[in-house]
Amino acid sequence: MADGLTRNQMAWRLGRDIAEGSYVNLGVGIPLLVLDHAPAGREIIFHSENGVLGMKPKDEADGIRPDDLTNAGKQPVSLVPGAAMFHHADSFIMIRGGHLDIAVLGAYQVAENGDLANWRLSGAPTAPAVGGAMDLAAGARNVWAICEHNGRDGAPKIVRECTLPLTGPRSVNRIYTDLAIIDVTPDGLVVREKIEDLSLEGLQARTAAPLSLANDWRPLEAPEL
Amino acid sequence: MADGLTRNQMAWRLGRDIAEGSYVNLGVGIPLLVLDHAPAGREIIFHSENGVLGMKPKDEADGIRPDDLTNAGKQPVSLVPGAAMFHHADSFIMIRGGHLDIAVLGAYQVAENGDLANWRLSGAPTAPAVGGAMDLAAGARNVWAICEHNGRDGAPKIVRECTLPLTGPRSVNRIYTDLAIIDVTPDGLVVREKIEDLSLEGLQARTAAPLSLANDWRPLEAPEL
Amino acid sequence: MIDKQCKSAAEAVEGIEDGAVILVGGFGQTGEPMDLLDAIAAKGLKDLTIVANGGGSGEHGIGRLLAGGCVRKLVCSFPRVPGSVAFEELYEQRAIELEIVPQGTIAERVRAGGAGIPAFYVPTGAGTELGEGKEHREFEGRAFVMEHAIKGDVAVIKAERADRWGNLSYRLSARNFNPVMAMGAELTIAQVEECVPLGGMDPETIVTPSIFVDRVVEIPDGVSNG
Amino acid sequence: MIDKQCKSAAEAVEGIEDGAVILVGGFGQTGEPMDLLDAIAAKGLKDLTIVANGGGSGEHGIGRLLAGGCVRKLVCSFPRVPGSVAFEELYEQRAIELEIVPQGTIAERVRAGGAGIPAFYVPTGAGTELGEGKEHREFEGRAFVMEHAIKGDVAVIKAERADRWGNLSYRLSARNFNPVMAMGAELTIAQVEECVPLGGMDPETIVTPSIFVDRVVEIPDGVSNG
Repeated sequence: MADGLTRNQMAWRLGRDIAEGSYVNLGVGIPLLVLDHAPAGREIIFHSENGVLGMKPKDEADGIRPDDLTNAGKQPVSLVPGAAMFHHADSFIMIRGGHLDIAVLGAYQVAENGDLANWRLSGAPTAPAVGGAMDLAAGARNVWAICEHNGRDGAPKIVRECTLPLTGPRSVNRIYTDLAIIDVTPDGLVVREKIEDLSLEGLQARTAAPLSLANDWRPLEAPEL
Repeated sequence: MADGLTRNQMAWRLGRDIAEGSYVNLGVGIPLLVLDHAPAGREIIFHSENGVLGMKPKDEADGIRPDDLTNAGKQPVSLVPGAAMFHHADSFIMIRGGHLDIAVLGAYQVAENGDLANWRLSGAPTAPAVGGAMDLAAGARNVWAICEHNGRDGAPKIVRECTLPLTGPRSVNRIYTDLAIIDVTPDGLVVREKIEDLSLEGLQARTAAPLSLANDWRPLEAPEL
Repeated sequence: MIDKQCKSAAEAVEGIEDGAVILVGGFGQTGEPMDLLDAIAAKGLKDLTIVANGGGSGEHGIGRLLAGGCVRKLVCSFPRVPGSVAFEELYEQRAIELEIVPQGTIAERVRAGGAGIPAFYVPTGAGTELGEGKEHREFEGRAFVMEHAIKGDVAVIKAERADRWGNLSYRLSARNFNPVMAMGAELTIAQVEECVPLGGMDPETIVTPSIFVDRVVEIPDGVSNG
Repeated sequence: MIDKQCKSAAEAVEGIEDGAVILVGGFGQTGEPMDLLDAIAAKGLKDLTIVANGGGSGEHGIGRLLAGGCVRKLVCSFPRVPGSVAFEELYEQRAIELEIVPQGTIAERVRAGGAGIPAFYVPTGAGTELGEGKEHREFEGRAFVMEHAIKGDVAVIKAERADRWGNLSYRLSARNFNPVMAMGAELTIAQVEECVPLGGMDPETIVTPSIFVDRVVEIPDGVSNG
């Protein structure tokens, strides 16, 4: 089986696709790794739903008490010059009102029509917990899902129809996995990049929805991290 | 005919009834005179819908350019210690959400059930203009109307039913005029104060809705201003 | 490098088209983005819808747009003030469409447009002329009116200070409608009295975060470059 | 003289009754008003409804209210975090009612409660489990869910600084839900790290104006007087 990207490499690769000047929210889990691997020298403004615009990885020298400034995963962060603070209702104006260019979200399942399931495992005995996932799925201009191509049991996360409870219908535009970058289009799932030594057939075998390969597809690559 | 209060005296008298700690909006016209005649030494917090909490009459020594800080009538004002600034949507949270203790509004007509008409004269050729009057009538905990008891033509402003377009139904709790202070109650209009040498019959003759006199009524008085 | 700063009011208003819905900040002349509005008037646009608190006064700003015949419809709470000559002439001639909206409802409709909320209910206007023809609904025995979001193609606003990302702060009651309008449009353009270097504004006291702002032009008070 | 300052957390929470709906600020432990919540727990109240982003963690704050059996219902977006032991035990025993609300919808429902808006429409949750059973409506071809205002009997919040009128400012992301909860209740109580003399706060940078605040208690960080 072809070696895929690590989580850090997936986050690094996604970061290359964020245009300068973009306003981007990062969900908890793999998405938050994008903050650590954002392209140097490119101005990207990261939003956190708890009232932060312009966060960067924690710089211990910033003199801010760790509890006073966190990301959505409650981990300490720092601010870039140009950052702004606001309250939760204003933060979700940004999210729900379509002001974010991109929301990067983790995924349990993504369907070929862009349906996203990332908040609840059916039949789990633990209490459900949604956080801001549904607001982001419904509100951001672009939703990029980032997840391993297959679960630990090998089950494909990219499916014809989600069997898990939805976070939002027709939300996802693009999927970043350890094996491929896949666009959700009106004509179905289109592979933009894939691990070079994995054939389309090999990728298809690990995917539960039909894929087509873009004519201008490129190899999915990332440096050692 | 008994001499009534002047506009300044009406505003002064109304000010005596505002409890310390009250949050009070003043409409344009006579209501804004309350700011000039507020009781000295009593902390009352005046709200202006254009984003000001804690205004006081313009103090030329405050160093603020007159255009940078105005009341709802676009006249320059100053700030008291403890003042706060905010935008229009937040300002109307205060109004619509029932956070204001009192809105003092001018009136063309007040009906015995508290209906208020103060924004438009029927048949006027000029364009209608409502401002924040309907928000205040609908949202403040108490609406106090302040107006001359009769129009220039002698027509009573306190009526059984408003003939002018309504600003808000059942809005007004209390009416301050040059002749009397009248509560709007479930049992009808109750005169709390009246010009001492005007009989109830005399007052009734100038009023188009039935009045009753409170047992503990007092003379309506104000100093020379 | 992100740089939302434009060199002139004329450059800042490039691309606005006939028929645009334009949200305008200000309350009276306080906080009204005069230079941007004059630059829009200078383009000779037609059929604009202006959403603002008032109908302008004098020969600049909304007054100039109205006098220039640029405006098909005015959505506001208070069109008549001393000096609103342009509006009054158009109104008398029935040459302008007027939608009167209570002041708080304008603010909330624009905020809703910016917040992804298509409609909401308010008590304001229920039982009055301005509620007539609108959908009503009772909650807990009280009548409410359904109001729809207003979305602008463009917002033109005035602020005191900006950085090159478009973070904004305001001065005293010149704040008024400006931060609200900033949230409600596809393209938000701010004229500011002073641009400061990035990092020169305290993150805690920025009123309009940069995400709501697309273009900034520095026009010190009393200096028009429109 | 207006003075909203209380001498202790216990004094600040006087009068709260069994069955109260309590809005709580904070996101994780950042900005959570621990001392006020501990003081409420110490009263041994019953049947409270708590509206907050999360279900608390550890032995203070919401965690203590839950562990103390004070809470009948929790309205939140994210009840499970590391350390949310009290909540998880109650949930497993079916000893607590749970209403999961998307984070932005909680904020907006509470704001609406404070703003005199009984209901509004959002796209959030449409086509999902959390939208089921709610009234739906289409606007411009898209499905929206009607959400109702949440009104609190009490809000307990944390701020950095206050004056005796109750004006508040916050520190960095400890702002979060606090200004929103402050607007949504009949009785709003703030614990603050520092009280300053009236006039000691810049009117331009006050985040929560005093009109939304009823009681203030100064509790420097790390000093509990609950």
